[in-house]
Amino acid sequence: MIKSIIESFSNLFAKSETINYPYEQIAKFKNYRGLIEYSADECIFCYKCEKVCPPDAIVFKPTKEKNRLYEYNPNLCIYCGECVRNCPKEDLALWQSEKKPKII
Amino acid sequence: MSIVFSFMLGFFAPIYGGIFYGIDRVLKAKMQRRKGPPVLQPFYDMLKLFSKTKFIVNAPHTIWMIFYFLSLWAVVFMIFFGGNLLYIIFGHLLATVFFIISGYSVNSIFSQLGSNRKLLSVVAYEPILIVNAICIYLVFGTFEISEILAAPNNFNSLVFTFLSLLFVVPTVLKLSPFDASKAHQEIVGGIEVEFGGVFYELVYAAKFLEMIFVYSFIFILASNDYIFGTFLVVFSFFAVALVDNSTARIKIDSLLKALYMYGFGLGIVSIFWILLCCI
Amino acid sequence: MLHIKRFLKKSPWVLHYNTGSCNGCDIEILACLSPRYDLERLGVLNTGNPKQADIFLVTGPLTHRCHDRLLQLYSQIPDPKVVVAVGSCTCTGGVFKDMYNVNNGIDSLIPVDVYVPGCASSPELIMDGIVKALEILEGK
Amino acid sequence: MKKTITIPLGSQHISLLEPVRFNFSCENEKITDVDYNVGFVHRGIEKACTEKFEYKQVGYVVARVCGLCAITHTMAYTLGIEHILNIKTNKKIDYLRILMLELDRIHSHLLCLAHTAENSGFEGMFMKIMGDRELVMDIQEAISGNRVQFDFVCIGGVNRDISTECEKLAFTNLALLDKKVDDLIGKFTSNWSTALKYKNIGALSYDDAFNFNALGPLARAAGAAIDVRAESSILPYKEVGYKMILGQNGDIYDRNLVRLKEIKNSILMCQNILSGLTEGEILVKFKGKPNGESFTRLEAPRGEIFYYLNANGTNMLQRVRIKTPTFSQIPGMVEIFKGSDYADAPAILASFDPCMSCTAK
Repeated sequence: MIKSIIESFSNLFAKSETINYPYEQIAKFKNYRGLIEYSADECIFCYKCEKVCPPDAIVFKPTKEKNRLYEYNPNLCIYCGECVRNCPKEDLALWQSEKKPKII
Repeated sequence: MSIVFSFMLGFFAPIYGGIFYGIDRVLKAKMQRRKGPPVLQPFYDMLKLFSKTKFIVNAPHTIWMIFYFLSLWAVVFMIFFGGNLLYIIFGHLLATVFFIISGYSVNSIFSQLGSNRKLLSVVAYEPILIVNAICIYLVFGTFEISEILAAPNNFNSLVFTFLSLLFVVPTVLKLSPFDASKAHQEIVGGIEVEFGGVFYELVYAAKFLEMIFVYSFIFILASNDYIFGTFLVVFSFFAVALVDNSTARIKIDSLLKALYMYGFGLGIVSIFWILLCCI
Repeated sequence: MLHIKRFLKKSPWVLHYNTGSCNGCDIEILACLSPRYDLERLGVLNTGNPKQADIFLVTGPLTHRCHDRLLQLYSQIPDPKVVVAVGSCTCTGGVFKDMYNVNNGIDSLIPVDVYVPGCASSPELIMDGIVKALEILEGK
Repeated sequence: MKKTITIPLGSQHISLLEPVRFNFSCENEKITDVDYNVGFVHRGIEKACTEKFEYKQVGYVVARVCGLCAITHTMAYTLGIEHILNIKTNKKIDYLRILMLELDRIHSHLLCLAHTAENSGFEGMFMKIMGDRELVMDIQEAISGNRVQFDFVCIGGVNRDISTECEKLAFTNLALLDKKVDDLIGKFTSNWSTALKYKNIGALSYDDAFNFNALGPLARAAGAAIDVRAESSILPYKEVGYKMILGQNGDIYDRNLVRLKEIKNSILMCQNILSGLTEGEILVKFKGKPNGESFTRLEAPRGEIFYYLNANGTNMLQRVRIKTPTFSQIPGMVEIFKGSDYADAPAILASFDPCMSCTAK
């Protein structure tokens, strides 16, 4: 008990560990697993990412044109990065950014 | 002290009590290496609770609680008007009993358990308060606070009274290690569990009044030396916060044991010490 | 006239209920209260009591068994209140989508104000969600 | 006058992280009987693993059985499927896997200690441990890119290599944490109020540990040497400096100490692994579809985890059976609750480190 009391007392004069988050940013580590991003120009439409995604967050919607339309639901995504690892053109067509998903 | 001044002190007790509570929270956060809420946080909480929907479980439950708040406020008024120490102790006891009855009047098991425990803790700390009141009487020859505050400083003979009062403070304020009657993680706040909205606000404000009640006991130990009295209050405020931050909650039977052994024991020692000092 | 309502924003008390999540988001909510993130800065208190809560943090994809409890807790919170769905599975079902005991997110049962994605949502995201919830609370 | 009262704990309670319901029948706050209800979290993962997901995806799905021991679930599944597919992994992959497992154990144990402290009303200790825990969380985030759900292990290897920066960060943070754990041991052993709250409370005897099938730190605190890490050689634990840690009395106090000492042992293992990492591939290529069955045992932070997999040569598995440690600890838990005070119940419950989402799946 004495040890804890001494530590509590010395903590009064120590700097707090708190990050004042909404007003000041938290430093993130490299390769943070954030939003999945997509570029339609580079995509070769192999649909591997759609096939491999566990929660079906990536869906290619059928359209009247030749290529289907990429649709991604960040609220369904589990950010495992499996789609990116399976993409034949990783980092060009599909990549895991370090952005935070948007809150709605 | 003029009557108007005393009245103002009593009337605004919930407000500056709130500031004490806010300081307490910030202090605790600092001890845990956090930033902590702003000092005015208790007032934000109170004002927020005003705008919430009112929920009443049953009428007696709320009415007893309002009685509790009002009688507690009356006790605080009595302190500032320099009333009789015994009246104040029994007035506070009456208020607590109202609160306990309010806890028993609902069917929630947590509320009833909280009442049980609160009753036991009252049984634990009330004798200590009375013994300490006797000690104060032995030293100053009076129970009237106004006369005690005018008497010359005689803290040397009240050292043990002060120590034994330090055991009462966390019990009344429901702070760790003697917070079994609140026990947020076991019985979700005990008696407080069924209150919501404006009515919880009164329970919340009652905490500030309780704070004023116990710390005024410590303040009067220094009699006419007001600066020393303030020092005693600040010291015990720190000590209680430190101990609160570095102990776990003990069970209600350990609480009874600890309070009777150390708190009451120190009270008895104090009586002998005063008699020794008189000789 | 004092605008009491604007103080709603300054003292949000939180109630947390798990409707079948993997504990990932729950421990991140605990981590939010820790010294590093310290939600109490914003006035947040973790009350375990629906009658004194303002913000309802729900995690999990809503299993059938948790149905009634969620509804009970929701109806016990006095108005104004805000529901925050923490984690992907709470928003839409996530990986648990279309499993036989799961209702695909809590918005099938109670109205949700803020959706916080992420699996598991980091404390940063949860804090963003609560800040957003405060804005909504002020307007209610 | 009614003699016994029933006190419900759950399914929503401040001291619970997850929905589980206990009904304590009490006489004067002394628990005489316990009724429990654990199925609130049942989602049907085992069924979905065989019907909805292909065998390559299952690893990511079973991680979501439980967020606390996520890596262990994926790990056990991966080891099982690798056994069926006959994949041999190299030393580097094994080491990286153990590293992540042990980091997970550290953070899970620290969380359990913090939760026990919080449930016994020790807020200062809770904040202290949660503050220290961020050191491990940082390492985890740096290595895997996420704080809780790592998704680090995949069939045939691991998803990410560890960079030199991560290594540096891990070394500094682990050294810091080692000191803090020493400090914590001192604080836990020399506090009057925690001694009242933890010593001889919720004790499980050595015999009962076997009778009630206790696992993990719960059994080890009672002195029973039950640890998969020592028994199986599926991962090279002996090379990296594993040591069995045993308690004596099996009460909350001993459980806390066993956890703290295990954290120290895990830190040592992590440091050994990081200094002994060799160069090598992190992913082994494989072909074919799984056909056959496998049994895997692995030590999760809470005890032994067991996976049975059955595949029939298609993309879908035929059967996935998960047995988790908390499931077999429930009888022991109920036995301990009987005869103790209700005031101790939350602390006892937290000291078991129950994981209901594991149990109900």
